[in-house]
Amino acid sequence: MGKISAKTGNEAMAEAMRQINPDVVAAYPITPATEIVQIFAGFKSDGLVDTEFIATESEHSALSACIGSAASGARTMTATASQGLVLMQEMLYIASGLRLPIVIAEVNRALSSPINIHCDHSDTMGARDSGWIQIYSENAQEAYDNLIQAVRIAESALLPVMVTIDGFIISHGMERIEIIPDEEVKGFIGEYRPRYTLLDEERSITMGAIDFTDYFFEHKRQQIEAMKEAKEKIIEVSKEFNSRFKRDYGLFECYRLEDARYALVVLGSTGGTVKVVVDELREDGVKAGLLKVRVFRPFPWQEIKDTLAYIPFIAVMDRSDGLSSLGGPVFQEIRSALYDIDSRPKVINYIYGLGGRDTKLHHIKQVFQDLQGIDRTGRIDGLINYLGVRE
Amino acid sequence: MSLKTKGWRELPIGGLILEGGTSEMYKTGGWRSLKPIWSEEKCTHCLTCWIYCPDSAILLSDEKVQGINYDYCKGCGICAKECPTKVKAIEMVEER
Amino acid sequence: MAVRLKDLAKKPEGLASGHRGCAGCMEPIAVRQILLAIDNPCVVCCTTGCLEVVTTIFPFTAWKVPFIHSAFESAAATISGVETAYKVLKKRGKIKDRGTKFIAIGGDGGTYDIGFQALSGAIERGHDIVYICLDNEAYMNTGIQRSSATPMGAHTTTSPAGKVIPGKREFRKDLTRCIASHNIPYVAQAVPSKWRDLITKVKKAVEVKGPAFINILSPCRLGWGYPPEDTIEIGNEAVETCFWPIYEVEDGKWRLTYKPKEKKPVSEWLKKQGRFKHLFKPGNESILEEIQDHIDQEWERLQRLCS
Amino acid sequence: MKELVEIRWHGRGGQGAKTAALLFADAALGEGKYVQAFPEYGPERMGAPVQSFNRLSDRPITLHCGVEEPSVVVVLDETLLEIVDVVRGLVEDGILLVNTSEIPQAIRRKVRLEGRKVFTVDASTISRETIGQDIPNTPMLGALIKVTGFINLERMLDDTRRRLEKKFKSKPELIDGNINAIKRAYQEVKGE
Repeated sequence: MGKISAKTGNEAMAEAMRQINPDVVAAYPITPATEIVQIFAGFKSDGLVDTEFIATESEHSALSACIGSAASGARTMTATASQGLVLMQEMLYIASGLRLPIVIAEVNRALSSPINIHCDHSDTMGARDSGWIQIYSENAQEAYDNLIQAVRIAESALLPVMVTIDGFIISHGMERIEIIPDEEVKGFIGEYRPRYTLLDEERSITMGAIDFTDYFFEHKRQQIEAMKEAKEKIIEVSKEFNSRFKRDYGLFECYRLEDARYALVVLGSTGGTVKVVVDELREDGVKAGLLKVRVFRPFPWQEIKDTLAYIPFIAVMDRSDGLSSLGGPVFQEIRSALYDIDSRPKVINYIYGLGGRDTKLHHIKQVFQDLQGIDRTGRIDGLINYLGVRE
Repeated sequence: MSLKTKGWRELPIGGLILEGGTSEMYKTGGWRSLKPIWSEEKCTHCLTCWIYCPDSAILLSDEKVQGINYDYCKGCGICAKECPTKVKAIEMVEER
Repeated sequence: MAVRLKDLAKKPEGLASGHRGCAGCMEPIAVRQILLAIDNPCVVCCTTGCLEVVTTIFPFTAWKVPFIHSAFESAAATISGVETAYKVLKKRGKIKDRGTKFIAIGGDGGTYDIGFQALSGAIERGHDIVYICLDNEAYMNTGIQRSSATPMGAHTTTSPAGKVIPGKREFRKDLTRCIASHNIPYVAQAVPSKWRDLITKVKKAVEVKGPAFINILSPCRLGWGYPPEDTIEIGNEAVETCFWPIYEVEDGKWRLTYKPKEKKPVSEWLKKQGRFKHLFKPGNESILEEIQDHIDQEWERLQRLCS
Repeated sequence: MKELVEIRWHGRGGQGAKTAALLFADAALGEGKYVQAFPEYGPERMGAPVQSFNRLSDRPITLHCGVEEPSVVVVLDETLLEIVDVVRGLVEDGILLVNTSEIPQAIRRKVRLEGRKVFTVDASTISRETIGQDIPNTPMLGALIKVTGFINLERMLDDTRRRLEKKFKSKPELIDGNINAIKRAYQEVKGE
């Protein structure tokens, strides 16, 4: 049993970073992730970590420095949010293409314009095809646990990982969390032994060469496969985490789903709010349930398909809109995963919580009521719906 | 690394090239239209041609010029031009 | 001790043959000299650009030293990560201290323009790195577009000499002076045609503790429009006309490392290059004068700084 | 204690509404409770009306939406009573606690509140006398634990001391001042 303490999501992520004590952290401050960098810089100043901390002049350079560091065989982390992640975007693809196990603590925040500092998932959803593993956290405890696991996942899959928390709601909300003793975290993450490094005495490697038409596809094919294989590695790491620390994580969490007739699919902090509504509805005899996606990349489509196949009415909650005119990215992927089922469920989409708009209990209840309405009438009136916006 | 194009399973990850200097397998001599001819008699081994050769194509042995490596020489003519006026040990001729 | 070619010739080459640089390209000449100057192990990081492309076409690499390329604008930041990793892994006993040196090489695009911020940031942070700009005065890799290093009057594909506009209208950015303003331990300008000067400067740059910057003029026969064998001559004449004075700033002290016996008129250098040929048409005399005046002023200023 | 208690703090930017919520959560944690503390983030700077929130429960809290119907409202600055609807959503058996030199009846009239319980404490005066400046959030904590009974006073004092020791390494006098402020407010809070 670890130490119980009250921490904000940012403090929890910074605490995980202290315990990981990476070789290098290169970062640039941005609301609402600034505190992570700030607290970590404090750890460094107080001698609590002996990490080399590079305070770069931009997020682009932060991730570029991380790439140089990871390419040199150093365990490397950073933190960012929103515009910062977007500024890193170019380097995100390079980090994953070079197969560098960098870990980002990411705080979800809306993207400009209009400028907004509050939570939605536009930033990480915009990076969903960048070849990074994405792990979403419901609360500070999950953020802490996920960040520790991320180090192992990245190093075994040789893919970079971003662990996300909802801006302000989790990043600045203080909650009760259990902190694992330092030594046990150290034991769990182990020593990093890089496979290839620029500092190899034996051979001079070249990283970041140019591919013409004769090799690029093969290299991408490798990366595609690595992402597929990462699923098993994530499960392995989660199992070991559970056996040591008694907190069980999968690719997603099922809450009262086994006999559910109505299910919501959601990522992040709203998952907790949905659980409260599910409990209330269950007391009233409504067979409600929740599937909370933890790992969005790689997308566990097969497992999600198998789980949702028998639930006739599903609402997918997206905290970002793809601006594609077909709703949010989670909706599109979940719906696609269910396509091959002969008697496939009815799946509708709710865009919610953009720019930090509060998603209240009655909003979630409304979604379940809408699903019950479809059940009664057999008719879908709105495929894509917008929750909590003034019409 | 073999020149044979490999499938994705056989390639090193991340687009890495796992040893240095593999470009030597790629011969650039075919780019030449003019060919430098080096004269052993005239050469004073000042090494000016060597320090200015973009393709490391001046062959040396014991810090002395031995000739031109035509596998890589692209025929730019810098060596001939920069060979000191009084020496002129390299002459450019048409490739046949 | 003076640098001698006989000594350099004993050393292994850091850049292999078989790269795809144009015949007569100055960049590989510069890189060979840079790597010959460094006696320690080193890691090289390049920006995106001609050099990176022609030396690392998969599965071929011309680099015999560890090499990384990340993106166009990020060589300074990337090498700062490499240097930091080395420092911490050494501190934690995971690697041996081999006196490794960290070299970033960028073109003028990746250095003067898109990578300027990352360069300024990295040297302000004081990393023990050497950043070398191979300045060929335009974006040659993408087909000769103007950069902030392109000299006034030059024709490029984005500052074409047309019927009403005679090439680039603006004077070039004095990057070397910008970098010197960061007050880092070592800053220099060099050209590979003056090989002894260049190699001496690289040796100093790797020896100083903290960041060093060298701006190397790298004539491009394709973009500048001259025959390939003239590369060295064009480089030398840039120095003789004082278009590209070679100097160093060591701990804030400015010093000319070569002073032409007699400053040649810049038109002699310009007329050898296709990119300036429109300037010699009737009606453009004033532009030539403007270019000469600017060079004269800058040369005066530099001499004052160096006196 | 009810299954889930929700508290809303009203203050002005710079008065420590956020810190009060954090301190309260930390103290409640020491009592073995599950806690949340979260501020409301807007463009506000020093002086603007701000809010922060607490949730307390004996069971894990998964709710991550805003607090709509608080059981307790704490007002750090009585001048807010005229510009903010501080009792909005306050539940039927809820508590309003205000930093003021006035008596509870006067405050009840001012906010036109029926039912519920109203408490007052002159936290600003206590703060000036104990800490030397008007930082009402710590004395308000003392009053809050008195009127709600959620937390043990001694435990609260220990936790506060521990937190402040980190914050005021170079100013130990501030730590004692804060502790005394909590104690005095605990004793001086008045209710009706």
